[in-house]
Amino acid sequence: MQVNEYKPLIVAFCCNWCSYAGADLAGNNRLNYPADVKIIRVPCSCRVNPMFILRAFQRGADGVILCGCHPGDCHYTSGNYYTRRRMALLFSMLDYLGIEKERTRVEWVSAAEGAKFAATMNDFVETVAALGENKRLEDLRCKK
Amino acid sequence: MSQKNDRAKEQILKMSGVNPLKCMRCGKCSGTCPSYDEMEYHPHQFVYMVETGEIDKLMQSPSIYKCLSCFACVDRCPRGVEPAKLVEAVRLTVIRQKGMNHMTADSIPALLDDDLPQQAIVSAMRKYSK
Amino acid sequence: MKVSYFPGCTLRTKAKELDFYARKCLEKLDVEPIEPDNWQCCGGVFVSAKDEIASKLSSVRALKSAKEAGMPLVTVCSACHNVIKQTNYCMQNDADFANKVNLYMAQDGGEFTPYNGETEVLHFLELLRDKVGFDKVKAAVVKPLTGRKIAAYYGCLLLRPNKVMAFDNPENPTIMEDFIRALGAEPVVYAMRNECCGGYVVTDDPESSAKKSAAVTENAMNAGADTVMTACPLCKYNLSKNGGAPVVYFTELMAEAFGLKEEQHVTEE
Amino acid sequence: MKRIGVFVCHCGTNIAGTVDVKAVAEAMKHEPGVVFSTDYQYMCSQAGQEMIKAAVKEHRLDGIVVCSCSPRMHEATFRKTAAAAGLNSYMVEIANIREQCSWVHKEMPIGTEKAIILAKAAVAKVSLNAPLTPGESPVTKRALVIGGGIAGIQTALDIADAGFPVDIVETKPTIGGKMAQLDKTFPTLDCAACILTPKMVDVAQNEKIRIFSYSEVTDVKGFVGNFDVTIKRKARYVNETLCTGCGACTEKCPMKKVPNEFNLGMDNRHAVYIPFAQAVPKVATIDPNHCLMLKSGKCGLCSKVCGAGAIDYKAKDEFLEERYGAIVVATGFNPISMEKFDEFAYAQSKDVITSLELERLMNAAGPTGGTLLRPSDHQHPHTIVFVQCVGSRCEACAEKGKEYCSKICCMYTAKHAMLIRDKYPDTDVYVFYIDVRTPGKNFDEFYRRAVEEYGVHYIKGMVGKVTPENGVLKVQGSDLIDNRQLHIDADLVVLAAAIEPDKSARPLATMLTASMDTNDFFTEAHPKLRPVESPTAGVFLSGTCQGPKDIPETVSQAGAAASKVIGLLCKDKLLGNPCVAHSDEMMCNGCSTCEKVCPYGAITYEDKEFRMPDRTTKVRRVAKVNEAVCQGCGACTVACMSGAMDLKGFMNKQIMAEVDAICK
Repeated sequence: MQVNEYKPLIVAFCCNWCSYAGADLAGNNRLNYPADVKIIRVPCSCRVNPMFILRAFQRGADGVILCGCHPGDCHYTSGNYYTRRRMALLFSMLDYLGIEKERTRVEWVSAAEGAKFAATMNDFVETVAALGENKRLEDLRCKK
Repeated sequence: MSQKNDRAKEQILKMSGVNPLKCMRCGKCSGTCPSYDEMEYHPHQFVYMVETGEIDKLMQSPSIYKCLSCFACVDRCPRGVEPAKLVEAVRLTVIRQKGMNHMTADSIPALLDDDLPQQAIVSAMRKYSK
Repeated sequence: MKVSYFPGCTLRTKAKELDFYARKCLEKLDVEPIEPDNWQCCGGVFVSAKDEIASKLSSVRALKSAKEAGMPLVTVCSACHNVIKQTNYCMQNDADFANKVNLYMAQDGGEFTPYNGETEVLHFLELLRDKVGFDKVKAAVVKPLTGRKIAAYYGCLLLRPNKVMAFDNPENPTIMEDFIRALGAEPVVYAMRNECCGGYVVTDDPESSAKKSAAVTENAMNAGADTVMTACPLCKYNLSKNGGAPVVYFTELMAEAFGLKEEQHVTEE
Repeated sequence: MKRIGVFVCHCGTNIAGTVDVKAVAEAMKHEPGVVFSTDYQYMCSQAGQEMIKAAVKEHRLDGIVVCSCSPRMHEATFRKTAAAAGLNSYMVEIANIREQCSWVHKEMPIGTEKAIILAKAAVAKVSLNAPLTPGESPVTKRALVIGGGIAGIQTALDIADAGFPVDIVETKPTIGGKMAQLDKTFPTLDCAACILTPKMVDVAQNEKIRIFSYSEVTDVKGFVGNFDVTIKRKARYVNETLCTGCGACTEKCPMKKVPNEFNLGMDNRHAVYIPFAQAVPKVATIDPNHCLMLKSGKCGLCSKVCGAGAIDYKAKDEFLEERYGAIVVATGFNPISMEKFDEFAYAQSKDVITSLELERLMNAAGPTGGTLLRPSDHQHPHTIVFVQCVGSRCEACAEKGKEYCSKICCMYTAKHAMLIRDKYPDTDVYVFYIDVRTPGKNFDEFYRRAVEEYGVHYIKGMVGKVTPENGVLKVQGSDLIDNRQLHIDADLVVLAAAIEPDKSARPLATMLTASMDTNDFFTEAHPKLRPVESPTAGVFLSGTCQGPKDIPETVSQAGAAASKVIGLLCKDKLLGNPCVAHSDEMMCNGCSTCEKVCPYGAITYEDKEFRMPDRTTKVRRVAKVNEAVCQGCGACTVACMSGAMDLKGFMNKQIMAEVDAICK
């Protein structure tokens, strides 16, 4: 679909109970989204350390998205609330550092929302692709 | 399906924003339509015939002037299909053609009675002519 | 409270009493109606086609002027309300449409700011319910319409499409009934109150609208109504022509209950 | 350096159709640590697993990466394979190249490229894996069933039959649920009460079953094998053990005009009441909203007439705390509100009713004693119109009804139509339908009998408007086959209202951390292979809380849920999740941050002696994780400021390695 050849690199952290299952459901229903999205499974969205996100951007990721259970539905009762608060802080700090807010996102996707997962990924990839490459935090020593 | 008119179909779908494939053929639109008996083709047939591309038949039918735009079919449709918008799009496709106005300014004086509100005339001109 | 007040053409001609009593009552309720400068006819009916732009510009201009004045836009006539509210919805939700409209409007000259559906559109009844409060309406009543059995006729324009109008429950609305109760009369609930009177089709096929209007009034009378109340000049026309019930505007009833009717009369020109 | 083996699965063409599996296997050979890499048709098959075992031995592997379907599908399978080959079962990582790759991408080069990256990430992770041993926890051999309808009743009976104690918590004063309100059941037309009430009595008499009626679950803590549940026993102002159910109080109660819920408000009950004759437990309940004594302190008649002295106006809500090994959810359904469908005039006319109301009108114990009379004037209706799919199969964004098919309406409508024509042959019965859906044993035959033998008029179309006028319901609808609009003057209109999960289900799901779909139905662990288990271990599903179902399906699911519960309660010990948090004492500074974020209270602090480099000892406060309580969410690992806390199986360095592999 993309006119230019530029393919963004997207890292998606998905919680095991809702969003990873939602991604599986998108697969079961054969709902397409770009292959630029690479999923890392974590037990809960609150397992995602800000360091992981910084590392991803240093290593040349163009966008990072966190997916967790809907508020109130966390398998661990309250993990996604921590995520929401932590990421609000982190994302505004990243924005200050020049990583645009559009490159980072937290989205709630339940195990039943395969369609939402695919739609979210399509939208996120499109948004990040429109911004172009992330160079701001990229660690040049990591570059091949 | 000899009377397929794909060009008009595409135009009508675009103009109305309606997706006739959402229709599950329950017939609630035609069950609710207050103008049903005046129409040759009924709301559910508009949906079906637009989908199959039989637009020409619809364009030639007086049914397109019978819709009251009361939107009962739109609100009561369980699938959000909005048949009234299809009727409107077919009618506009007709009256936007040259010389196809269903009502002209000349015919208005005959309509006037003392109480008829302007609103009716303005609306009619908008619905029946370009 | 000040509101931007869109009367519409019919209220300037055939439906003067709808407008006249509306203003009288607003005065009593401490609401100041301010007419937008140079408003134009809303077009009478909303054309749902997405590519119909020019005919909706007059509505957008009224909306934009209300936005600039920082006031909600209040309409009295059901038809104006439907057209303006639907147009505003398109401005909010159809980016392509809004863009095209703004391009047109930019050619109006002067300093241009785009409009994207920011204005709140209120029907007069919504103004009474949500901003003034029916309690206050009730308190202003000096001659309660006790004993009157009034059938509210909603028609289509105020209620549908519900997704856009969000006026009341489209199948079991209560706003007019609550209004009638506030005036001291007894509301008559009947099933046909949200069915179409035949509308503008009267110009093309009077028989069709006669049939529909007759069914409405018959249902209201059978339910025990002595009066039918409406907000729309065209509904009033159709229903009065085709049924035995007296049809009055809601503003007229309100003026009556407020004790404003005897003192003031619409001057016929 | 680890010795890693990579196994790429074709999954028939499921993966191989979009991913060049040979290229993936080849590419992985060059990854650091990989000493063996291959592909195979079906890795999860016996032969595939044998291949893995053989490779472990031959190549002395100590880490395995399987590139296959989702770990939610076969992670457990391959862990067992690893264990059988003598490896620690946690030395396995799965690269999900089916659900998250081949099934969502279309082009082979793109799919292959992504599969290689996902495989690299898995290799990077597994090279940092450490062997893990799960802890053990005991199993409390008692089950909780939430909901006392036919689903809950059947589940409880089956569990009790296997010898385990069961508690039923029911919010209403009696068990029985919706089935107790039904008249006859399709497709055999046996009377609902005749088959249900004996089961209710069985429950009451079963020594293994306790019934907490008029009660609610208010809190759930713990996990599979050991759930700590708080049950609120609402004050019923009648002592359950003393009450004999004689009904003397009910007869004397002066408050007689309370709408009777059991008959859906179509008649009245007293403020002190027993819902119906066969109620279990058969004890009275005082409705505090209507009781004069409770509201104003003036009355006390029921207390005077009660020979057993069971009335207690001072009763208070009580809270019980119980421990259970397993929980079964059986919260059932309700018909949706007809508020947004008033084109059918439900709010305007008493003679427009829902199908459940019709059940009560036709029931011998109902408000009319089983004679079909219309509610407005108690006359016999001669023309009856049934409307199907009211609120079912509605588009989601229409926000009026439900997107799904409610499943039971076609059959119960055929039943109603048939019963009416049988009992009152002078009645004309019309059924407006969109589709008639009859998949079930003897279902279509039943529907055809309604048409062919009983002369029910089935009309393909939908009703658009019902107008009550002069005592008649004017029904306007479409007949799509005849291509005309019909106008029928009906005496009674019956709406087949969509069904929705009970409102108590959503808060309960939150308490249980069990997942729900967008319609508030509980989701099953696997839609096909684990239909009665929730994804949350130890929580099972029975009946319509999982999706619309008729009685036979509900009963079979109830039995299936019971057998799963029995399977769990039979175990003495459960293996826990070894992926738990662990604190590095040397780094911990005892700040208490982790303790505050832990949702399970699994972290405590202890003062511990440390030897310092200068050979002195120093006492420091350090965090300690209770591995039996920790559920492994990882909240503490991120909160920890000194970096002491880490999560086994999802260690910081493992996830970092995955990030690096993906971003290379």
